Amino acid sequence: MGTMVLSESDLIALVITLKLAGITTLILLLLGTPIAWWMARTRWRFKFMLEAVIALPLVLPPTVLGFYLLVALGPHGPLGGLMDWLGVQRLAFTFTGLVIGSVFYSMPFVIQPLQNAFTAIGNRPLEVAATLGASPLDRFFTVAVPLARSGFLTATVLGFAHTVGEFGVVLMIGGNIPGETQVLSIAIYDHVEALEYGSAHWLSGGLLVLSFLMLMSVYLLNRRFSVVQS
Amino acid sequence: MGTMVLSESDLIALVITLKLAGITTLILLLLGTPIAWWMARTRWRFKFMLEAVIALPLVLPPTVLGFYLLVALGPHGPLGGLMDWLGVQRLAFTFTGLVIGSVFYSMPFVIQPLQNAFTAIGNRPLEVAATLGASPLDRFFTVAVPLARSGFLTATVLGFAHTVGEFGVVLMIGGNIPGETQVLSIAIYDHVEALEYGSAHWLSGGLLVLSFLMLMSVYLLNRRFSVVQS
Amino acid sequence: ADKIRVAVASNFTGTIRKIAESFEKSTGHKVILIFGSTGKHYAQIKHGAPFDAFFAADARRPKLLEKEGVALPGSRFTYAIGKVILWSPQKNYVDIEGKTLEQKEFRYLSLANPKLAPYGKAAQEILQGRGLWKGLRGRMVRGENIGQTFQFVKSGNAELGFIAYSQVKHPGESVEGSYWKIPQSLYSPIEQQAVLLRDNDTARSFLSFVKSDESLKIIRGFGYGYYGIE
Amino acid sequence: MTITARFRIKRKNFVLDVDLNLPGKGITAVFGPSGCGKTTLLRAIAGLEKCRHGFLRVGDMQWQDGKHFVPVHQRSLGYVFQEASLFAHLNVRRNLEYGVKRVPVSQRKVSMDRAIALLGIEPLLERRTNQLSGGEKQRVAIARALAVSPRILLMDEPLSALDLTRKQEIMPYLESLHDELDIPVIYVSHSLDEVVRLADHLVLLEEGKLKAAGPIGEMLSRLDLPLAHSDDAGVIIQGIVAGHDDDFDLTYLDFPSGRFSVARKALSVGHAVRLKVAARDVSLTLEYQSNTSILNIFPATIEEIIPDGGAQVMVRLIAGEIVMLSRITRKSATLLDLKLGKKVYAQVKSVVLLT
Amino acid sequence: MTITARFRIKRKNFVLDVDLNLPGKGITAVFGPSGCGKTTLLRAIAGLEKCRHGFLRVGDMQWQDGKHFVPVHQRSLGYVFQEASLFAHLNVRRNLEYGVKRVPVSQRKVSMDRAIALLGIEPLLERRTNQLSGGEKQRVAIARALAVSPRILLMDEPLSALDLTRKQEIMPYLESLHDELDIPVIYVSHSLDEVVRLADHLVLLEEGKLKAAGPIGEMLSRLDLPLAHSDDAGVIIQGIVAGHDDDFDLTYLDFPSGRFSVARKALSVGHAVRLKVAARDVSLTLEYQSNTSILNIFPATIEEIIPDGGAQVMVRLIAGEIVMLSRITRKSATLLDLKLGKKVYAQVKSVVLLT
Ligand SMILES: Nc1ncnc2c1ncn2[C@@H]1O[C@H](COP(=O)(O)OP(=O)(O)OP(=O)(O)O)[C@@H](O)[C@H]1O
Ligand SMILES: Nc1ncnc2c1ncn2[C@@H]1O[C@H](COP(=O)(O)OP(=O)(O)OP(=O)(O)O)[C@@H](O)[C@H]1O
Ligand SMILES: [Mg+2]
Ligand SMILES: [Mg+2]
Repeated sequence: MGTMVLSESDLIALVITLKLAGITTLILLLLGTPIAWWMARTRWRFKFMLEAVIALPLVLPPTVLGFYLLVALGPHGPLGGLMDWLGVQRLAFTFTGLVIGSVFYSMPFVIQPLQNAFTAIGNRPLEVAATLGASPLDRFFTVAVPLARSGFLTATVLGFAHTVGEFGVVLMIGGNIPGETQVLSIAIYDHVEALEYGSAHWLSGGLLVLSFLMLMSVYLLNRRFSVVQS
Repeated sequence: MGTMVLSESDLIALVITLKLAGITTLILLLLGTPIAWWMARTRWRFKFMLEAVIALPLVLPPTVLGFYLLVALGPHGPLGGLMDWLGVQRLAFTFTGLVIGSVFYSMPFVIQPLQNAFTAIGNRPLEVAATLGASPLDRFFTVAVPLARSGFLTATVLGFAHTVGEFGVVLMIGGNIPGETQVLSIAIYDHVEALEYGSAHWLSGGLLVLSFLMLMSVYLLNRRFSVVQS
Repeated sequence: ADKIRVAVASNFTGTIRKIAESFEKSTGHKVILIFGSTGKHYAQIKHGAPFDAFFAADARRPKLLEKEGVALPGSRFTYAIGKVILWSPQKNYVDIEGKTLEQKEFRYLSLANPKLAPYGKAAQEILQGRGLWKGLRGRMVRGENIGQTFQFVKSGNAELGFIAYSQVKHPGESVEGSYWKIPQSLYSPIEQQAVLLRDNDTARSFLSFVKSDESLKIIRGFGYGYYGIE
Repeated sequence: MTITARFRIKRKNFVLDVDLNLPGKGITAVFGPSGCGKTTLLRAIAGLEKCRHGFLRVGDMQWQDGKHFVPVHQRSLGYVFQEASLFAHLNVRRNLEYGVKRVPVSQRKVSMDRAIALLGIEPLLERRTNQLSGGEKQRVAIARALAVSPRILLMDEPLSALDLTRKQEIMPYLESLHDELDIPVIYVSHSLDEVVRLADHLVLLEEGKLKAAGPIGEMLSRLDLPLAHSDDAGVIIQGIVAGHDDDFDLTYLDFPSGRFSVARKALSVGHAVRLKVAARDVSLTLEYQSNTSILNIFPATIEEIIPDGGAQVMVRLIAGEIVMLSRITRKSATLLDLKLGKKVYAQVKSVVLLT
Repeated sequence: MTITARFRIKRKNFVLDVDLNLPGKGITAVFGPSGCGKTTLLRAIAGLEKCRHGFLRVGDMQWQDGKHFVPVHQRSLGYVFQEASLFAHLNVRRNLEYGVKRVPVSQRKVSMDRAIALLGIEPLLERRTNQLSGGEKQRVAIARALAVSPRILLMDEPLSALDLTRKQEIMPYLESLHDELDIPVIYVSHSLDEVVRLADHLVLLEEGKLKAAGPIGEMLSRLDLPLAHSDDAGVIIQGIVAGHDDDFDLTYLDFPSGRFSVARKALSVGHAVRLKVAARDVSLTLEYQSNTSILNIFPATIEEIIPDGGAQVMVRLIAGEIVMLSRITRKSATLLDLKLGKKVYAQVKSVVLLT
């Protein structure tokens, strides 16, 4: 198990991982926020079905989900076919594909906390903002979003961390191409599988420390700006 | 490939999965609720560190996390050693071990939504309950819990679904022993690996439908009892 | 009747099931098969997994176990020799000499991770032999194991890939698509070895059964080689 | 400029069904028992409560007409909610700024500093909203609504958590709003005292229906309305400042049929004022009495006497051109042998100067 | 039985530092401007606000003494919060039941039905709390606090969102609480009117400090306190019911130095009552005047005259054994040549019967 210095490819994997998690989280927030907002506000009768659908990807093991995504993205799959028809590059084994897979898989971790936070706000602050001349979009950003801060924090942390640790989906549709789609989780996994425990420990340890520092700063920052409930 | 009826072991895996997810969710709620409550109420300066620690298991790829758990629970690991010393059965490759691993891994999905929900309640309802003669425990159950309903719902759904879909940790410390620690996610994975796509499709489809129905009923029920915010 | 637990590399799933079936029929014992990656099985066995025998996908891990005193000395033997083919599900895509590798404008070539899987190592040797290893770097997608490697090709996301002959060869059926059966001389032999982990009669007799002619026929039928037999 | 509002809003146990014509100037009080629909009406005017066939026109602004519906944020209004409604994520200053920032500079007529000073919230500006007392919150909410320089001000019991001193500081400002800004104020209140003090116009609601509406003076002296039987019943008299008495710090107010002396007010001679004369402050004598501490005594003729509970009667008097009400015991009425047409002297113990 | 309370609570810009001795009976009003610490005091008494060296004894119950601190839920109290505070997850009925259920049956003295009837919330019982108007919420909150049959009732501006009619229905009940339940009520209010009507005892707070405390009558007639200069200044007079006049529906109330006639009340002869005589309702004459609608006229002697603003003076009178205040203009005082020791007649236009 001896000590081993991290290889260059491990470092590249780290960079790719952070990039993937960052982009995925961003997209998740951009996509999840309006959905969560709509779900928190709508009185649509069949909302409960949509809620169930959103949580659904979770129940499939990630590798299997990745498998189905792979099939869907392949030339015979619906998405792959569509891509071909549109003349767009196919997504399997590309970074973009990774992002799509991760977004799909981590969606519930972002939507659910946001939806809860938006629901908890209630109508009153939005009504007040309206009487003060704020348009719907304006009051969404200046009232709903700040009041839902803890929801955003949770969504971001869960979304980011889950993407960093994600592995099955990413492995399946990423193809583990070093420098492109090899992320840290796969790199660590590879080390463990190859009995290179030393490298695995180093990588895992580094990842944990890094994540801990990141998470800690996020929570620390959060405390500073937190809305104290009375 | 063709169609294949599900084997007996698949059905057993389903039962084990539901049992695992059920027990894990229960433990998560029992364990997570007091922690979340404490975190929502405390003014402890270093809370942010604990918050970071709780989210930490997420960033490790599940298989790797499982590997470390395995090492810890194994005969040479600290926990395994402790167990041996106590004369208790070792936990690796047992159902109990699975539960421990799943609880550990899904913890943040339960604690975070609960903590948010508890924070959102604020002090006032609890103060009111106190003036009406409710003891701290009483007001926790009769005021905090019902008002945090949506948080509990999210915690339960995320915790349960994530455990059902979990795979890496469970594979590693469970050992995939049919009839004992083989859960559905691994069974599906095995089918996919063995190129038995027919069985894989059937199992995945069944799992999805089942989960969808469960989730849907949960959300439908939720709607009926929901606290309308004004 | 006894019950034994046997850990088997995923790529051998179909074959061992057949063998175990006839073993069970003839002896009345029960064989519980646990599929998984050889790396994981190795880690689990070292940490006390309750397996009686281990069928690895390579020779390295069984040797290690023997050296570490976990496996029973002298029980190790090669139960099958993997054959590598270059395969594409498309007809007439791969020519019988593998010139396709130089000639075709494929986007992705799938192979198993050379670090983890012997089939990957073999693929690496073949490509290196033809001086293609460096040039194809960005076009190679790597499966964590041979099963995944196959799925990359099968789903059409990679046009062709180095897979195990056993994955497309089913007893009594002709192989779909087009392939190049690679001469054994181009790569070091993929010895899949088995060891006994616990000394008991049933396990011993199962290992003997695997060496029997009846089993041999099954193994060959699935496209594996055997010592001295092409 | 007037306000025309027609709403029909159905709830499970309640229907608001009103058709109103309110003056587009001054303060209109909406008055009625708890649950009669005051808040609902205000919300409908603000556009927070939608109703399909409503109609709303505020001056030259058509805010609602059938399908045409101007969304809340495009209506230039200030709204003070009945319950504390400060933004929890902003401190006091930023709560105030929230509205101001959204008003084009050219339309800012009330400066934020002015609103802050008026409501005495200067020391609270950097506080979080959960560190305010009930009354402090209410003051911040009023300042926030004022600071957007609205074209109409909707206030739902804005002064309920304020003490009298504070109320008396704010009220004149509200009164002056229509002089300075010329904006109508619709004001919900439970306190008839407050209403009488503030309002020019009164809307009486009962179970979601309009019971009566009209100028405050008229409404208070209408014996068919419950107001005339309340403790605060009385009349409003228009007068002008006739002069001041420097020795005794008094101000003389002339009205068509006489002169009132009141505690000195800083008003210039000729200024038009409104006085409220409460029925309970008016006693009657048969002869003119000197040697009394009451300064304001007017000859009057009895016009109407109606019972007001078992023990009391309400006497409607004509003093010259104006109407006054006097609430006395039935016993006194009998002892004094009061009847229609009889000449009496109305002794007014105290009056309230409204503007 | 008395209530002894000593608290020192520090906040960033505010310190509450009081040492109180309140009667353990009747209604004690806590009065003071917005932000003076009324809510903080009430919270401290309830145990919601903790302070290290506080002391609190309510009758025979020692609730706080140094380290000894009885937690809120073990204090038998009813608390009406200043802001709506109904449980959002329970409907109205279940909000009421929440408290009742936690009271041992043997200690239930106020039935829930009674509280419901009193506050007129019968039709609201099955409603969700977000379907209530402001006043309805407040009524439910009061009913909920009453229904726990507390040993002390703490009310933070409970009537602020209620209309006069409703107030007048609830007040007598609150008044009767000490007859029936013998529990002290501590009552925060901004409305001096309400305070005067309700309270037996008054605590005046100013910037977190006790300014004065004492029986209401004494406090109102103390010319050194701001109360005496408010519109509601006056005196409280103890009397007993002497008889009824069936013809005129009047009740006669005797007090040590005379007799008041008031609108008939359903009180038996001999019943003790309290009357409030407001300073603004008392006019002075030099001679006894007949032929006036004022029934209550008493000879009195001037004891003190102090200025009350530039235009008015407050005259303190002794009528027999009792003190009265009269607010008149300085001009009248001069015209009538009022000075200490002069005999005058106090004409009381109206009185308020408190109990
Ligand atoms: N959480 C807090 N942090 C800091 N200061 C506070 C907090 N809550 C209240 N205060 C301040 O303490 C003082 C007393 O507040 P309190 O609520 O007791 O006033 P109050 O007399 O009830 O006023 P009101 O009549 O307006 O309700 C006020 O100056 C207020 O600004
Ligand atoms: N969301 C709702 N759903 C159903 N009924 C409601 C709802 N909100 C209010 N009501 C009812 O509508 C009626 C009018 O309510 P509104 O709030 O307009 O009364 P209000 O005149 O403002 O009373 P208050 O003086 O008590 O504030 C009340 O009977 C109330 O119970
Ligand atoms: Mg209202
Ligand atoms: Mg207060």
